[in-house]
Amino acid sequence: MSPQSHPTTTNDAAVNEIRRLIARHKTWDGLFGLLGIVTLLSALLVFATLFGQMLVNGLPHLSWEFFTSFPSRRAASAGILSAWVGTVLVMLVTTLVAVPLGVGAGIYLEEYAARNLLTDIIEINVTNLAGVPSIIYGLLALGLFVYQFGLGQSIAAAGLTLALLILPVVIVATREAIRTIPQNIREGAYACGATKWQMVAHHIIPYSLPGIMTGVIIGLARAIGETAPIITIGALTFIAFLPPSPFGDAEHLLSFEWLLAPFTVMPIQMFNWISRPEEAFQANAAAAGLILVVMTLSMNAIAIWIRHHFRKKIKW
Amino acid sequence: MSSISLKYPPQPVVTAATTVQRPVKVAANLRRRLTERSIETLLLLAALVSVFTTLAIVAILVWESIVFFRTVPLLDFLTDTQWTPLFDDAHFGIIALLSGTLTTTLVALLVAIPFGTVLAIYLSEFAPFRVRELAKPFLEMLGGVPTIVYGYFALLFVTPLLQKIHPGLPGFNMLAAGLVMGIMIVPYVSSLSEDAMRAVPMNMREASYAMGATRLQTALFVVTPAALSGLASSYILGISRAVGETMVVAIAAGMQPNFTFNPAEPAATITAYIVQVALGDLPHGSIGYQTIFAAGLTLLLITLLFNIIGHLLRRRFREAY
Amino acid sequence: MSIANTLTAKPTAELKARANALNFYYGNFQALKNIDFPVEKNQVTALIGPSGCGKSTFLRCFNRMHDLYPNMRYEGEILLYPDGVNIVDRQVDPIEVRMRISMVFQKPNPFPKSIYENVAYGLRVRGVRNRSLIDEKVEEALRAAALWGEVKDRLGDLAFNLSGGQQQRLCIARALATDPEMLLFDEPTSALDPIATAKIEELVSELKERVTILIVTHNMQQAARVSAYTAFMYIGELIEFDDTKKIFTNPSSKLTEEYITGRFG
Amino acid sequence: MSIANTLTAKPTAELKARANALNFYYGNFQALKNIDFPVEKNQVTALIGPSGCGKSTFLRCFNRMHDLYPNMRYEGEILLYPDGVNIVDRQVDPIEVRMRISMVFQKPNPFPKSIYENVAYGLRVRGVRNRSLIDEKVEEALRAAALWGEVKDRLGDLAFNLSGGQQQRLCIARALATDPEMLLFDEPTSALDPIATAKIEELVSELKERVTILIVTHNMQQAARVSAYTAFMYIGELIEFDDTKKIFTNPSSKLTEEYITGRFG
Amino acid sequence: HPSAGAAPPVVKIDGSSTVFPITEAVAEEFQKARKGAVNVTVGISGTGGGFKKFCRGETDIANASRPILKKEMDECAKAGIRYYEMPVAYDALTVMVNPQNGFIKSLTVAELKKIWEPAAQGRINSWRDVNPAWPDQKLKLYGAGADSGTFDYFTEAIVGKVKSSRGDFTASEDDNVLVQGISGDKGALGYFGFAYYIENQKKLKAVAIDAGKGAVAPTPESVENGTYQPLSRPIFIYVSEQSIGKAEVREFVGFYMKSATQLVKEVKYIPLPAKAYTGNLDHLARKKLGTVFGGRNEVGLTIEELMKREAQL
Ligand SMILES: Nc1ncnc2c1ncn2[C@@H]1O[C@H](COP(=O)(O)OP(=O)(O)OP(=O)(O)O)[C@@H](O)[C@H]1O
Ligand SMILES: Nc1ncnc2c1ncn2[C@@H]1O[C@H](COP(=O)(O)OP(=O)(O)OP(=O)(O)O)[C@@H](O)[C@H]1O
Ligand SMILES: [Mg+2]
Ligand SMILES: [Mg+2]
Repeated sequence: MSPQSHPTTTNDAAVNEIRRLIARHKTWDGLFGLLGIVTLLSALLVFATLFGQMLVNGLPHLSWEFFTSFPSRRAASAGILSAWVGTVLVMLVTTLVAVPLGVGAGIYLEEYAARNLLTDIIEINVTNLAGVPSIIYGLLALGLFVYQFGLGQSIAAAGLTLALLILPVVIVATREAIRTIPQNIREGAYACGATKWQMVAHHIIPYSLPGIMTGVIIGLARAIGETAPIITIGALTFIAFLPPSPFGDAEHLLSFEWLLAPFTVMPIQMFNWISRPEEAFQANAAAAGLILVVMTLSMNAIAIWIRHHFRKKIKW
Repeated sequence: MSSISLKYPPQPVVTAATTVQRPVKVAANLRRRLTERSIETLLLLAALVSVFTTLAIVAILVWESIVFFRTVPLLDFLTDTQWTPLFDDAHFGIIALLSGTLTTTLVALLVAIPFGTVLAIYLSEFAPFRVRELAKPFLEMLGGVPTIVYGYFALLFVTPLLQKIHPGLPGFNMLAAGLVMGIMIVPYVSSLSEDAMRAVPMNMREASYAMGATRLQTALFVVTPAALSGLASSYILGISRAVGETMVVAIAAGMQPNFTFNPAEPAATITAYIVQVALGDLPHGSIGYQTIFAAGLTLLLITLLFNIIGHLLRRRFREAY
Repeated sequence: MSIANTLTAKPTAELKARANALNFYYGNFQALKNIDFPVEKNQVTALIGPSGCGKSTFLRCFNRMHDLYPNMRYEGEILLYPDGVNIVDRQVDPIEVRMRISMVFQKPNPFPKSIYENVAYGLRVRGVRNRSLIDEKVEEALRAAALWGEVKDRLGDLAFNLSGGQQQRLCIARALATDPEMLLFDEPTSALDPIATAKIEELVSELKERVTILIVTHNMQQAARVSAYTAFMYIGELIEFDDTKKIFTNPSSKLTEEYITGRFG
Repeated sequence: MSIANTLTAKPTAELKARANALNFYYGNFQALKNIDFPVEKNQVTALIGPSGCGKSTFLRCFNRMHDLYPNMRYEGEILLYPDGVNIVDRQVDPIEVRMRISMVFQKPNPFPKSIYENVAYGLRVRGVRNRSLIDEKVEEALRAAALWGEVKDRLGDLAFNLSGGQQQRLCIARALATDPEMLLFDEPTSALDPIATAKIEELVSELKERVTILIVTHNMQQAARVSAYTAFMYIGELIEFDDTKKIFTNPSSKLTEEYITGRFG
Repeated sequence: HPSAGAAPPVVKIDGSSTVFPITEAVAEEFQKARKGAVNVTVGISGTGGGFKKFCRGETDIANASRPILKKEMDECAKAGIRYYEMPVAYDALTVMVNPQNGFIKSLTVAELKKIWEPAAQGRINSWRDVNPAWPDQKLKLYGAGADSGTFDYFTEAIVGKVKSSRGDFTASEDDNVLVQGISGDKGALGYFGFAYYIENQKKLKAVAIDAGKGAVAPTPESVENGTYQPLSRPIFIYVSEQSIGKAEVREFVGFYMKSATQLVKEVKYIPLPAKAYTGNLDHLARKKLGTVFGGRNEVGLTIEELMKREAQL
């Protein structure tokens, strides 16, 4: 059979009309696409400016000594040893507290909670806590951890404060990770005779782990740059010694003395230097800021990598 | 309906083996239930930590504010237009701080909402796969930069830039602070909005494209309305962040309680005031110091209000499709 | 595998479309293999075959739905008459194709808008502003989709409040409102109950008067009831194309026969 | 609607389970209406009916899957023999029921773990630690599911790397590993290709030697091929239950006949 | 270095950020001198925050940019904390204008008062409003946060009443932020610590202050010899009596007073006359407990007067 292509004039006219219409619509499409690209590029530009400035000011001051020296009144010999050690230890406490609490809460809300008033309250609470200004956490921690619990101005108090601060982030990340697990996996486990907790422990937790880790790291990246609440509970600004090592002597393999030790952290060190009169300290501050930004950025990058990597591996 | 005739005994003889098994099983079931119960309780406790945290925050703020409100009548607090609690001639008009908070938030939202939404639409509906995969993490990193860094960016970079355009602009102003805050919030808004838009089922998009719609038409007529609740809650999160942001305004907006809605003027926000006083030389327990709790309580109530609205919006529109 | 593929229609039959040596790839996976396929004007043509054989893939080539996703590739041609344009040609704008060929999906997918706005959507997309014209077209489309009586008093209601069958008819009305030349159905009744199914089948038979119809179904009896021609596909190939009656009573291919008689699928 | 429901099996036949006046509610919606239904031991019983008639709902009562969701209510009883326990009784622990009755789902749902761990899962849940016992059981189950030959050299591989048909057989192996008394299948082949389907059907026929089988299918020919008894359901009611041969050649109910002959569904 | 087991004793200090650089310098040198046998920590929680911890017995020493106030004295008394008050340096509040401002060389206290008093708000908006001879340049004010000791001191010294100030000025805790503001605003006038001026002389112009005896520019000499008035103020440390019982605290305080003259200079503050430091140690030896201010701020006090006064708890 032969294709009977006898284009009628009416059809042609209609098609031409359609083409004109499409051309007009596509112009708008193109314009919006352009707008999107421009917006994206301006974000890129802002970031480049921000980071470029820090790089120019801070990079010349970075050296090995900067990491291994204690703070000093002389800008040239001042370093961030106590600050970064403090930051690492505080983050350790934060992680150890926020992860079990946040993951537990996330699991409860997704897998256990019935739809009732209590769940609603918890849920509103979590979103609400995410919006509570960090300075208010500082006020809370001062009253609760420092005085009520008698933790003083210690690593433990700071770690707990920041743990509360990032708890909503961990909870939300956990819930989102859990939600991506298809229901048929749960049913498969139950059909094998698993109890609820077995199902959760064998399936929900392992499969949502990448998502949870992502959330935790993003939370920590936020906590690491927090200044206000830590100042409120009384982080120190000059401290030229390190907390006791967590690895104790022969008798006690692990020592927990460091938990109650005084400390300082990176943003406070940076803040202190920024507000010093001497010009030379400004360069120190820029260097510390640069390290802080690199720290948060690399944490974010790790989180993104984890998400990307595992998303590719597990496809439901 | 006729009942079914059966050729089988409804209850076949119960064998000995099964009767023996029962008590053992009962014990096992009981143990299992107990473990399950205790685990559930533990998890519930973990979930309740957030509630306890809020309660503790409220308790501390209210407790400390009581001292304050014993001296300052609530009416003055709400109606006075001056905030000079630390001055000899003390005024306690929270409005002066609220106006600053509101103005910076508004400026920030004027940046964050359009830019965030455009970015979200672009990334979810327009961008090639590659661009989206690269842009999203990049934007998230932009949201991860410590806020002090943004504060100095506003003061040392944005303000001078604005002064070139408008020479009369003071060195501290809400405009620069708000703009930078807006930039800071863009990633939150765009990321959450994009998630919401991507959650719109593909079949909805296919239906639109099948009608001959262009990308923009599909995005504006179908995807955006369907994702509205998600967009709204991302905006509300943006508002909460703007209202609660401390360092940027503290550094760049000029710590001057000022009852004005003109973004070109310096002003103080609630958060900026709290950090300022929390670190200052005031004797603790004095009325001046207690103001930060009253201000904090106000701030908490505002964010609470927005968050509840956000929650209701989400609930109201959830799973419209 | 030998392909029995003859269009045994009357010699006067006019073609609406024709696929020539059509290949389609999802990335590296070839989902359609060298398909030759005629669509007669103002007739219902049915596509049957086991799950995953490529029915939907083929159908979606007709309105370039695949263009929405990355890494997809067409080869060969689908000519649309009377003008004989190759609608899978890269040069041809998919939007133009979609404006001429509408589609109804497996799961009813109304927009979260009012009933009225759902039907009017295609017109709005085309930039029609004239309210009374839209009113008229909406009513006409809803009548054609046998839904007018049920919804005329609540055109402002959200489409989600309709039953599944009504939603599907709404989607048909939406597709009809813009006077398409061809209508594609992808298992339009598989999510519906028997009564709704019967209604839609009836509708399909009526609609062929005004529009050429291509329908995918896994219900062989449905194909037998509504279509004039039936094509049987298997793993990306077109195994047999013939008069529906012939396919169901005396298929040429062994595979077709096995499928028809339920040996697999 | 008159129910023709006679189990015309040999008088010696033994029952494995029996539903008596079973009702089931999703909230206020009654999805099963007064179902009386026998399951003969070591036989395959098929459930057919149009989409949404309640086949899955009924099947899922047998291992209390509905208990996972809120606002669901059972009424009546399903007795499981030989002990005659009412498995839908609130007092009966659903986990106990699920340990005795396994289920295979429509879409293969292997866990994102190794092949070995998927099959071993039921044993792990029961607290079995003995490695060699697990090894043995896993091999036995994989053999019974006709999968051993294909996977024995890559038991450590992720289950996702198997093809759809293999995944479904893996799920069957997983269900078999714990020696269940009954096996429930919910359209186990609807997502599979013809060859995989044939394999699974063969498997079902073999498995009935060791376990009682209840299977939901929308492919009537499949029901005809694999089952000894067939039940036809419609909008929550059991319309007809009988020998498969009888149902497909001489159904008592008009509705059954219409469905069988493809007038709807 | 710290031996395994017993951790070295710690001297805990907290308080004002103004005093911080001095105490930090002393702490650094002290730790070096003791080769790590004693550790010192210094925090910044403001004078108020410092006293709060001090009066709870949590710290050994409080850094203070103003004298202890009545409320804090009561707190300490309630907790049984007794203390020594030791001035350690001068902080000269410096009044600054933009370097492009050509018409201001010096200002009288009266002019400053006219600018800063509460009544000025809304009325004094341009330089001409202060003095008709000056141009109609918009007046932009910068100053210390109302929560700071600097603010208290400046208001008392200039306006005559503590905390009495107009409200429409830009306040900041971070003096660098003020530097930024003043150097960017042609009509700017502001005040903050001397150290920041020294570091930013190119961006700022210091104004000489005329308190009736002729204009005096802020210099280390004019502050030390007492002619830069009324804006030079002493800053303090407060040492707990209980803590002084501990050898390491006593040693630290001794070291502080001995090295102050040099270290204070190094961090750009102005040291007190040498006899003030020995006087502090003398008070310690004579157990002269308490404050000489009676719970109030005072301005224009010379260091000699201060040392001679009776202390009270
Ligand atoms: N997006 C995709 N990417 C890759 N492969 C795909 C994609 N969509 C479909 N396929 C594959 O293409 C083949 C044909 O799929 P198609 O959906 O056309 O089948 P179908 O005949 O419509 O089946 P069904 O009756 O189940 O709808 C299948 O093997 C399927 O796995
Ligand atoms: N979770 C649920 N909540 C409320 N109603 C439900 C739910 N699941 C199923 N139903 C309803 O119960 C009825 C029976 O559903 P069921 O899934 O058992 O049908 P089915 O016979 O298995 O259909 P199919 O062949 O499509 O799988 C349907 O009307 C369905 O809409
Ligand atoms: Mg399909
Ligand atoms: Mg089903």
